[in-house]
Parts: sequence; C-alpha cells; structure tokens
Amino acid sequence: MVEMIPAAGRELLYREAINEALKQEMRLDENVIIMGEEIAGGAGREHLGIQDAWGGPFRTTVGLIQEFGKERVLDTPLSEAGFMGAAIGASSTGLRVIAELMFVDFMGVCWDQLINNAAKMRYMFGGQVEVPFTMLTRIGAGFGSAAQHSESFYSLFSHMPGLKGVVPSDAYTAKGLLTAAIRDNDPVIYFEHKGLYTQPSIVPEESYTLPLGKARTLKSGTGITLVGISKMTWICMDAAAELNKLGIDAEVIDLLSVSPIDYDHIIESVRKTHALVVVDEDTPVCSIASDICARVAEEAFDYLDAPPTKVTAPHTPVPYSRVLEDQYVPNVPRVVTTVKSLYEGYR
Amino acid sequence: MVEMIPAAGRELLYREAINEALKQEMRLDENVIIMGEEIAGGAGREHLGIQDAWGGPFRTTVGLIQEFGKERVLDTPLSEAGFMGAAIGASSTGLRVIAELMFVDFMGVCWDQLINNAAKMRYMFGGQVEVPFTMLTRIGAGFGSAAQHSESFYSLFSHMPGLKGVVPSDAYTAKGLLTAAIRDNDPVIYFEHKGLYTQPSIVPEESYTLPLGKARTLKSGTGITLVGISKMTWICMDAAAELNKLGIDAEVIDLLSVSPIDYDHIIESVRKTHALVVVDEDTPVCSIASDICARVAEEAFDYLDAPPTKVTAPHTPVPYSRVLEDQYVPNVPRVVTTVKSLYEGYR
Amino acid sequence: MELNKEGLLHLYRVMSTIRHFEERGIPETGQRGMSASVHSSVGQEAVPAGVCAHLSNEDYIGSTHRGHGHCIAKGVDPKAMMAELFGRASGPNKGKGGSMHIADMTKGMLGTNGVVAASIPLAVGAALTSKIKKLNRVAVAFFGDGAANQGVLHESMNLAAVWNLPVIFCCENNGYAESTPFEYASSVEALSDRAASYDMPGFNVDGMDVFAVYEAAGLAIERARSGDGPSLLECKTYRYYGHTVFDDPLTYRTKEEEDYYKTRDPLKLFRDKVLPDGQISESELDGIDSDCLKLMEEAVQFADSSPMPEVSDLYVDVYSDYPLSMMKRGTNMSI
Amino acid sequence: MELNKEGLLHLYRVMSTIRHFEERGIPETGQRGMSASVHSSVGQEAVPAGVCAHLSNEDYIGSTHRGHGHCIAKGVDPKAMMAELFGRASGPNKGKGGSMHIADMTKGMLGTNGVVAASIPLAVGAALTSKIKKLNRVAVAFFGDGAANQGVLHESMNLAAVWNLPVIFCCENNGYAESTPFEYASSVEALSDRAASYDMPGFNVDGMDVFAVYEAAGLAIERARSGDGPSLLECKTYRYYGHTVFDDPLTYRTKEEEDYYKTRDPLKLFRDKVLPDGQISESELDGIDSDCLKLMEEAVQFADSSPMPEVSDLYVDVYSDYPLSMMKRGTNMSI
Ligand SMILES: Cc1ncc(C[n+]2csc(CCOP(=O)(O)OP(=O)(O)O)c2C)c(N)n1
Ligand SMILES: Cc1ncc(C[n+]2csc(CCOP(=O)(O)OP(=O)(O)O)c2C)c(N)n1
Ligand SMILES: [Mg+2]
Ligand SMILES: [Mg+2]
Repeated sequence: MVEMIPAAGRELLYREAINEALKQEMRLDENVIIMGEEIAGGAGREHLGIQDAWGGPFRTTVGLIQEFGKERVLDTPLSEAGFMGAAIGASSTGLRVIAELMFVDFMGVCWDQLINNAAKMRYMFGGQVEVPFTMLTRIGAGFGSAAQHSESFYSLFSHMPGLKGVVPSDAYTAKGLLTAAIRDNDPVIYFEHKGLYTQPSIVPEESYTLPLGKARTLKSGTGITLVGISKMTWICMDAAAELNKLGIDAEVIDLLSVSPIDYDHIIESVRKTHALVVVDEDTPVCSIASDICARVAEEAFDYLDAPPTKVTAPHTPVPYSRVLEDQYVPNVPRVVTTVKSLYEGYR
Repeated sequence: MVEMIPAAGRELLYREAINEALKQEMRLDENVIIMGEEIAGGAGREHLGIQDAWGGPFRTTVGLIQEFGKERVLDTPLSEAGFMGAAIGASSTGLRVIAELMFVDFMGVCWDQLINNAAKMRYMFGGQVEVPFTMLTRIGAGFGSAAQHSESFYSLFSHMPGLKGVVPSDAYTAKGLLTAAIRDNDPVIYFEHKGLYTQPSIVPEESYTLPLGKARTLKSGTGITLVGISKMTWICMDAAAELNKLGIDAEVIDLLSVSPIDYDHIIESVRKTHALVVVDEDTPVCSIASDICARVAEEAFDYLDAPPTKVTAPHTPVPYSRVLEDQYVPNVPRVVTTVKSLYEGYR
Repeated sequence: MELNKEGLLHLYRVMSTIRHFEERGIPETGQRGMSASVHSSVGQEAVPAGVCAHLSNEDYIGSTHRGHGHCIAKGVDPKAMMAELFGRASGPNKGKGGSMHIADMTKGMLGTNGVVAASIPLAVGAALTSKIKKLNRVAVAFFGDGAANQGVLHESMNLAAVWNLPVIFCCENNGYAESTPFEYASSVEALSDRAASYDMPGFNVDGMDVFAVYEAAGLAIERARSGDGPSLLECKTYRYYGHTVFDDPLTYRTKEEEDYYKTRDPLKLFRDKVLPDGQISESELDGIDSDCLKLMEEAVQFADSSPMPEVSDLYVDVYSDYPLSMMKRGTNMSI
Repeated sequence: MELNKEGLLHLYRVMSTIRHFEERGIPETGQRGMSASVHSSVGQEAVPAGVCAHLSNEDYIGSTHRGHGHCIAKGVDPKAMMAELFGRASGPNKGKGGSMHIADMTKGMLGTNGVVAASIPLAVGAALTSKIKKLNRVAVAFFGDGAANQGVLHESMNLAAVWNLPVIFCCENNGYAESTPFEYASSVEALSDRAASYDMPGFNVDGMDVFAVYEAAGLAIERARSGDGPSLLECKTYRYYGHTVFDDPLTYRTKEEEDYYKTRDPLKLFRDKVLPDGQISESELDGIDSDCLKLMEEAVQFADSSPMPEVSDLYVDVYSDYPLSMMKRGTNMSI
C-alpha cells in the first residue's frame, strides 16, 4: 500500500498531477478514452493546423490529443446529457470512459443519466454489468463567478447508492485518486477544486493508486478533530496552526472520499480527541458535514465531550460581490472561533 | 392559526384532498394554472368527445379541465426540462404555476431548471423577482416498481437554498400544505406519497393553509422522540403503539416540511424525551434523517441520553422483487427493535 | 438474416413469442401482485422483430419501459424474463430489475429502462465502443413517440451524427404517450422528418408490417455497419392495451381506431402476405403459435418454481467493490 | 420601432453603447478582480439591437452568459450594469448576480444566465403568461450555437409550437462554443433548418447586418404577436474577443477569419449602408460614439462610487419568506 503522504520527491501542480494520471492510464490501457467540452479544443480544425486549442478549460487535459489522437480524446458538443449517457453506455460495453462536466453546477442537465443509469445499472441488472466510468468535474466558490459557477454539490452525489466520489486536496492525492478512479469498476465522480490547480506538492513519477474511500490524517492531535473536504483541508491545517498558539492541539483529517465516507477513520480520531468540527464549503442542510456529525454522534456518542459541529457555507446561493462571497466560504477565523467556543462551552 | 390536527368533520381521501385544494385555489385566483403529463389526458381530442381521460396518473387532478378549461389545465408533451422551465418562467412573470413531475425519480431530467433557475433567480436577481411556483411530485417505495419509480429524494431538494419542500402525511395536511404552497411566493416542492392516496382523514371543506416549515406532534410522550416523514409518520405511530406495550412512551412528530426543517420542534421534544429516532424512507447518506440527527446532536447535546439514531432504507437502489423490497422500506418491527436497543444500551 | 423460408419463420416466431409472452405473462405477473409497472407491447410486435432480425448477439439495443418485445427479439430467454417479472432469482436480473429493467448483456440487450428516453444515449455509447474498438457492431435505440420530445434524444442524435456512429434511432410511434395523443404532443406530423435536423436519413414505415420494418431497418443498419453513420427510423404502430393494465384506453382513444389497427394486426398481416405464396403453410404458423403457447406455460412454471432472491441479495451488486457494512451503516436494517 | 431617422439613430446608439460598454467595462471589471466569468459581445451588437428594436418594456427576453448586449438593447441602464459588474449594491441585482445574471424585471429582462440554454424555457414561460393573460406580449430567447445542442432547446421549441406561444428562438451563431467550432459540434449547416422539426418558420440572416436582423426579427415578432406562434431566427455573427478575456482565440481560429469579420463590423456596416443616403451624417454617428464613451466614463464613476452590499445582504432574498436564522443554522457563520 502506497503512503497517504509522500515523503520526498518531485513536485507537480495539482493540475499537472491530474494530467499525468490521465496520460499514464491512457498509455496503460487503450480502453481508456476521455471526452468533454474543450478537453482538446478547436476540434475538426486539423486542416488549419489546429489540433489542441486549450487542453481543457483548466488545462488538465493538455497534450492528450497529441499523444492519443482524436479517437480517444473527444471534444463534445455542448450536450451533457447526451455525452454523459454515451460515456456510460460505452463504459458498460467495453471502454473505460472519463467524461468531464465542466462545472458541477451543470449537473442538473445530466443528472438523470448519472443517477438512473450509471448509479443503478449494475444493481438493476443483477450484477451483469460493470460501469467503469469516471466523471471529472469542478467545485468551489471564491472566484467571483456567482451562483451558477461556484457550487460544491458533492453531497448530492454521496446520497446516491451506486456512485463513488473523491475530493483530492493536493497534487499527490489528485494523481493517486484519479488513477484509482479510472481503474475502478464503478462510476466514480472526481471533484477537482478550482482553487487548487496551481498548488504544488510531491508527486511520484510512476503511477500509483490511493484507496477510494479512505481518509488520511495530515496532523495528529489530541484536542479536537478537524475534518476538511477538498480545499477546506488547508483551512483546517491553517486553523490548526492558529489553535496551536492557543494551546489547542487539533488533529486534521483530509476526507478525500465522499463516497464511501471513511467514518471509521473519523470516529477513531474522535474517540481520542472527544470533539469534532467538520469544515465544508457546501451548504449545510443534508450535507456531508451534517452526515459526518450525525454518524459520529451515533457511533462515538460516549466519547464526545462537545457537540459534533460544522463550519459550512450558509443556506444561500453563492453571491457575486466579493464582500459577500468572502463571507460565504469557510475561513480560518471561523474555524478557530468555532473551536474556541466549543472549548469554552464544554471543556 | 388553524389547528395542526382537526377535531372532527368530513373525511376525504388524501388524493381527494389534493384535488380539492387545487380546485379551491384555482377558483380563488385566476393566475393559478396547472400543467403536467396526463393531468387531464387525451388532450386535443375534444372533437372526439374526449376532454379528460385520466385526471392525472393518480387521479389527483380529476375534474380540473372541465371546470377551468384547457388554457389553465395544460397537458404537456413528455418534456420535463422544457415545461418545468416554462412553468418557472411563467411563475416569474405573473402566473402562479403548479407543475407536476410524475415521479420524483425523474427529477434528473429537469433538475437544472429547478436548481439553477427556480431556486436561485430571486437571489441572483437581488430580490427583483418572486417565483410562486409549486412542483407536485410523488415518492415512495413498496409497490414493486423497482429502482427508477420508487425513490424518495426529498433530501436532495432540502439541500438546495431557494427551494422549500413539504411532505404531507394525510388528507388534512395534504390540503392545508398544498393551499399554502400555491399561495407561497417561493418555489415549493410538494411530495405526495404513493402509499397514501387512498387514506381517508378529516378535512375541512373551506380552504385553509398549514404553515410551511412547521412539524406537528401526533402523540405526546416522554420516553423517546420518533420523527416520521410522510408515510413513515404512520410507521412511527404504529411503532409507538407497540412500544407502549413495552412500557416505552414515545412522542411522535410528523415532520411535514423538508425545507425549512422544523428543528426547533424536534429539539424541544428531545429536551423532554432525551432520545431520538428519525424514520426515513430515503437512503441514509446525506439524508434528512442524518441531518436531523446532526442538528439534534449539536443543539440538544446536553439533553441526549442516547445517540440520535435513524431507521432508513439501505444505501442501495430500490430492488424489484418483493422479498427484497419488503426489507427495504422501514417498518414497525425495525423501529421497535431500534428503540428497544437504544433503551437497553443507554437507559 | 435472409428472408428465406427459415427467415420468414423466424420473424413469425419472434412476433408470436412476444404476443404470447405478453398475453400470458402480464396477467400472471398481475396475479402475483407485481403488475404496477408492466407495459404490454401487444400490437407492436413487428417493430422489434423486423429490426432485430438484422442484429446478432454482438450488436446492442437500448430499450424502454415497453420492452419485452425488444428483449425477445434480441434473443433473451422468455422463461428467464418470466422469472424476472415474477421477481425470481432466476431472472436475467436476478429479480432485482423486473419488467422495466430487463437486461441481458450476453445478448447485447442493454436494458429496458424506466425513464423515458434515458436508454437512447446508452445505445449511442455502445456504438461509440464499437467504433473506437473497431468491432463492426451496430446499436439500436428503441424509443416511443412520447420519448421523441425529450431533450436527450436531440442531444443523442446530434452527437451520433457528429461522431458518425453506427446507431439507429428507432421510434415506435404508437400514437400515445400514456394518455397523451401524439398529434397533440408533437409539433410535426412525421417524426422521421426530424432526421433532417441532424443531416441523417429518416425512414418512415408502417410498423404493423414486419416486412416494411425489416426492409427499412435493413437499409439503416447496413448503412451504420458500413460506416455511414446514424439513421432515424419511425415505425407507425399501435398498442392494443392501455399504457399499463390499469388504464382503459377508451378514455382517450376510440373503438374505431382500435378496430382499425386490429385489422392491421402484425401477425395477421404476416399471414396475409406470406400464405398466398405457398412456401409456408397455415399449419406451420399455427404450429409456431402452439409452440409459443407451450413455451409460456413452461415459462410460468419455470418462474414459479424458481427461488426468490435471498434477502441478503439486497446488498449485493450495488457496486463491484464497496464495504458491505456501508450499505447498512446507520440504517438499523433488520437483515 | 420604425426605421425612420430616429429609429436608425436608435439602432446605432444601441450598438455603440454595447460596443463601448464591453470595451470599457470588461477591462475595468478585470482591474477590480471580478472578470472570471465576463463574456464580451463585441462584434455581435447587431443582433440584440435589431431584435430588441421591435420590443417594448412589456415584452420579455431571456439571455445568456454573453448577455450585456441583450441587456442594453432591452433598455437596462448601463451605469447600473457597470455597478453590477463591479459587485456594487447599486446594480440591478444589488451586486448579487454579476455579469452572468443581470436581470431587470422593469424592462422585461429575465436575466442573463450562466447555464447554457437554461434561459430558453423561461422565455417560453413568459410567452405562456402573455398568452394566458392575453397581454399581447412576446418573448425572445437568445442563445448561442453551442446552446443549440442542448436538449432543453428541443423541448422548448416543441412545447412552444404545440402551445402556439408568442416566442422567438433567436440563435446567435458566432461560430464557436468556447473553443469548439460550430461546424464540428453541429450536424447541420444551418441551425435555422431545425425549425422544420417543429413546424415553425426558420429565418437565417447575416447577424453582422443590423438591417437584416431587424427585418427578419420584425417578421418573426409580428407573427408571434398576431398569434401565429413561434419562429426560429438564426443570426450568423462573430465575437471579436475570446470566450472570456482569458483565452486567446487564435488557438482555435484563424487571423484571416477574424479579419474577415472585422471588415463586416456591424457598426461599420451600418455606416456604410446609411451614410450614402445623406439622411444621417457621419458627425451625428460620431456624436453618438462620443456620448457612449462619456456614458461609460460616468458608468465607471457611478459604479466605483456606489456602496458595496452590506455583508448581511448575504442572507437576504434567498426566499421571500423563510426564517432568517435558518440560513445560518449549524454553519458557524461569523456574521
Ligand atoms: C422522463 C420520464 N417522464 C415521464 C415518465 C412516465 N411515463 C412512462 S411511459 C410514458 C409515456 C411514454 O410514451 P412513449 O414514449 O410514446 O412510449 P409508449 O408508452 O407509447 O411505448 C410516460 C409519460 C417516465 N417514465 N420518464
Ligand atoms: C450546461 C452548460 N454546459 C457548459 C457550460 C460552459 N460554457 C459556458 S459558455 C459555453 C459555450 C457556449 O457557446 P454558445 O452557446 O455558442 O455561446 P457563445 O459563448 O458563443 O456566445 C460553455 C460550454 C455552461 N455554462 N453550461
Ligand atoms: Mg407511444
Ligand atoms: Mg457561440
């Protein structure tokens, strides 16, 4: 088993790590193909000397079409229900398709294909089919993109039996989890965070997988468990540093998977720290944060010294104006204040 | 304020109560229109003497077209994204549209219109618009209809800021909540339960509204709080009767709204009973049940004698075969066993 | 398949099997309390028979809620199908799917589907697999006239055209989506005309006539197989029963219309066309009918004597790999 | 609007206002760190100008991510729009929406929209309101060539045809959806041909020529207003800049193509057509241009001097009626 945190080595950006995983898997298995809007760009214009315009809106698919050709790297019309459905159909008949939904906010146009076909075919068909389909998509607020381009809807996917989901938080986990997602025989939703693309971290050159459904502990501590999801993991780490100054020794867990959720990892931590704060960029109701709090409340009831608590976005759409959006996304002071008040109330 | 439980009077079936609310509101306000698949049926065949074939797949819209005509009672093509979007557009320009999604399982074909337009327009537009749109839909397993016709997806809607949702559990609440939903100036999702249509209960003849966002207590008790959602309320009531025999005096709350969720009502009860079981027909992860458990764990932490617990469907699609489906939906023995084991473990 | 004697008998056998499956299986399913979502394709037999005659087990089809005919024509075992309808473990879906989800991957049957139009892009995807892996397979997406108004059809047709995929969009226009008449819900008279929107050929045929279907489907499938891309094939047909067994179709259509279509019954039309020729005798066809009757008797017996799924199967095959405990965690399931 | 002198000057003023708004407003927005999702409609001015010339404040339009032009042509105040782009409380959306959500209900402007094709059925709904309430209003749904491949367009066009609604589907075909060329993504050469799929008229016009747009839109809108139902209007146009300010369009298109379209610049074409006539002088048009330049200066000043929203506005207008505490409950918000 590969380590959950690499010791030393070459650094890549999150975006580059995604790109490397895609390339390595496409080299390894010719059944792997990728499709989506602008994943190469300028499609059909080879005669004008254009082969690859963008390499993806966030440049995660750069260079793929040059190496794998347009049969395996498919720009799509703007038809998410159609091409996601086709990707699911192809994935159930011998290919392993990676398909990109440009922003998770657009899930609503292809949700039916995801929940009624991808998620259920195996079960409804009595196990006759495997659907090794990976959907790449993007989450995250904080970029002045307003209500329809800033959501972090992973909880909706977690709710759905039949889907798996991962939320890599750095380049290392981005590569390892993407490799695992592509190799996995179930539909996996891969949530990239817009705010992490240019973050560097250590990434081994060879391929490796990280286990789907496993969280990792980034900092041990005994005073409280902080659980971060995607970019929120780094808010937790920074908050932990602040808390340290206040004499509170926080443990920080990076969730990494939103289905299955690694409850055991969190519960084990809470049994030691006796307190929990989940930091989630998504809105609060029926969220992963509330789900984790509920699970901990039930399974670690006797260990809790304080109520399981969360720091999340408010129950509102994402506002445009910076002054509003700055308040929207959880930040370090909110986490610190929340932990402090838990301490004041209960310790 | 109208009572949450009527004392005496005429009885109607759940289905008839829905029908009556629709008729009364359409009489009262000519801006109210209704659209959906088969809501009248046989559209365009007046020349053959056909005016109303079905009155809705579950006969909730019977008689509407005769009374209100085909301009206000619109059969639609099989195009949920198109007609839900049109309903939302019409609702933001002067009509109050009621639109029917035949089964909630099909939400995926119109989800984008619901979450990116209905739910967000008011906010994104800075309050310039009201969207008095009501979507009727159906939930519930237990009818041998398998994975794509048996879901109870309300948690996905609860997650969404900008939407409201109600889950009437009997004819009385069906009428009062539908009237309130239609009069409300926000988008309201109205979840009918397939298993309740033929249930009778007392329903006043005149129109009345029940408050959106308020739960009701159907049975007081001091030993544990049982929260039921839609049909599960009656599982809770039956379980309470069983528990009574075992000397456990359960309080039963009928949730009635899934957005906003009446946390206060539940928390007040738990402060008295010190224990909670939520019974939910939906799957468990990121569900309303886990959300309520989390909220209670946080806000009634010091009052809980046992972990907040839930009885739900498993994290699987809905199976077809009766032997499997019978296990799927929460039932009285499961609730009783769960409560008993909480008692054994913690009291 | 060639339309020699053997081929002709095959076409008839497929149609008769479908007819007998529906006539026997649906009421039997109802008697076992499982009929809520079962849709009869009686009257529509010529379409699956005529189309699938051109397909092998390697080719794919995507189907609909009204899909028994497609399954049978594609070679799925009617006994196993009956077992599936009865919720038995011996069904192709092990009793987990029922009428609206019957699938048989060994026959290229990608599932009947309970969401209208939802299987269309799946068939497009199967065609994509064939193209990329150079398998020379084709895929057929069956759907109804109601489904024709779903957005995903538009997206799928455009996508198939853009990628030049070997897929046939086969619309079974039976004149109704539940109780909604086609002419009310659709802005065009012939759905096949919509092919022009995707620069693909549109065929419009009498879907009661298996020969007409066979011929047009042959052209479309041949085209697809030789790399010339998708087609749209509209077959005008009729369902004799209601949308499900629960509705009375006379609430939205006329007796005259029903009677008219019954004069054009696909099995009868077949007899009318073939018998005068002398190559095939009436008793041969009657023999097929009684084979089918017998087969359904066996199917019912097979299904009834098959075991139910184990209750623990509830948790099986949700994923290929997922912790089993997670299916139950926090649910207080009793099994 | 008649195309008398006043009308002509109006058309030019609308186009010039759009041009100047984009040229000034987009970089200014960028300088304020808010440009991630702002799309320029420079090059496409003739379409909104020509179409909206036929509309009053009572009529409705639905718009897209590339919607500043639609807003201006529909009468939304450019100063307020600038404030919206800067995230100020004085924007029509109070700073909550930004470029992709600008709405002004007093002008019948149902919102620019960040989800491609999502506003199309909203316009259909507005047309339904008009029909049911007998308001004699029309609605125009603007969308791009990329949007033309979304299923909801198909559904909306069929629905509008079936219900005979006063709505115009106006496709601004600028040849690209982000970096994806129209000819790659679409299976037909002229999207207007798809009108036949819905038995409605399809118009195909030069979208760089405001007169051509004006004329065809006039026919379509007149048709709709007189109760004859929907039309599809395809306007072939071009965007001079990248999809957003961040992309270099030369990665997917050629300099020659860009240069060609610039020779057909809508403001230039207008001058070429109108000036020879003598009714309008060059200096009148130059005067409009400098008015617009000045207006943008004022708009930037207005926006910059307008207050930001109050942080507590975060919780306002999610619903018309909902407990405020519920927006924050269980979130540990700091405000
Ligand atoms: C997306 C969706 N909407 C609605 C339904 C409910 N429904 C099931 S079948 C049907 C009518 C389908 O009509 P058509 O496509 O013509 O097929 P037919 O039943 O005539 O074979 C409807 C509305 C559904 N299953 N899926
Ligand atoms: C449903 C959806 N998919 C993808 C996107 C991302 N996106 C934004 S604009 C755009 C291209 C739109 O092209 P077109 O409709 O031609 O409009 P144009 O930008 O050319 O004006 C895409 C893919 C989106 N906003 N919504
Ligand atoms: Mg039909
Ligand atoms: Mg475009």
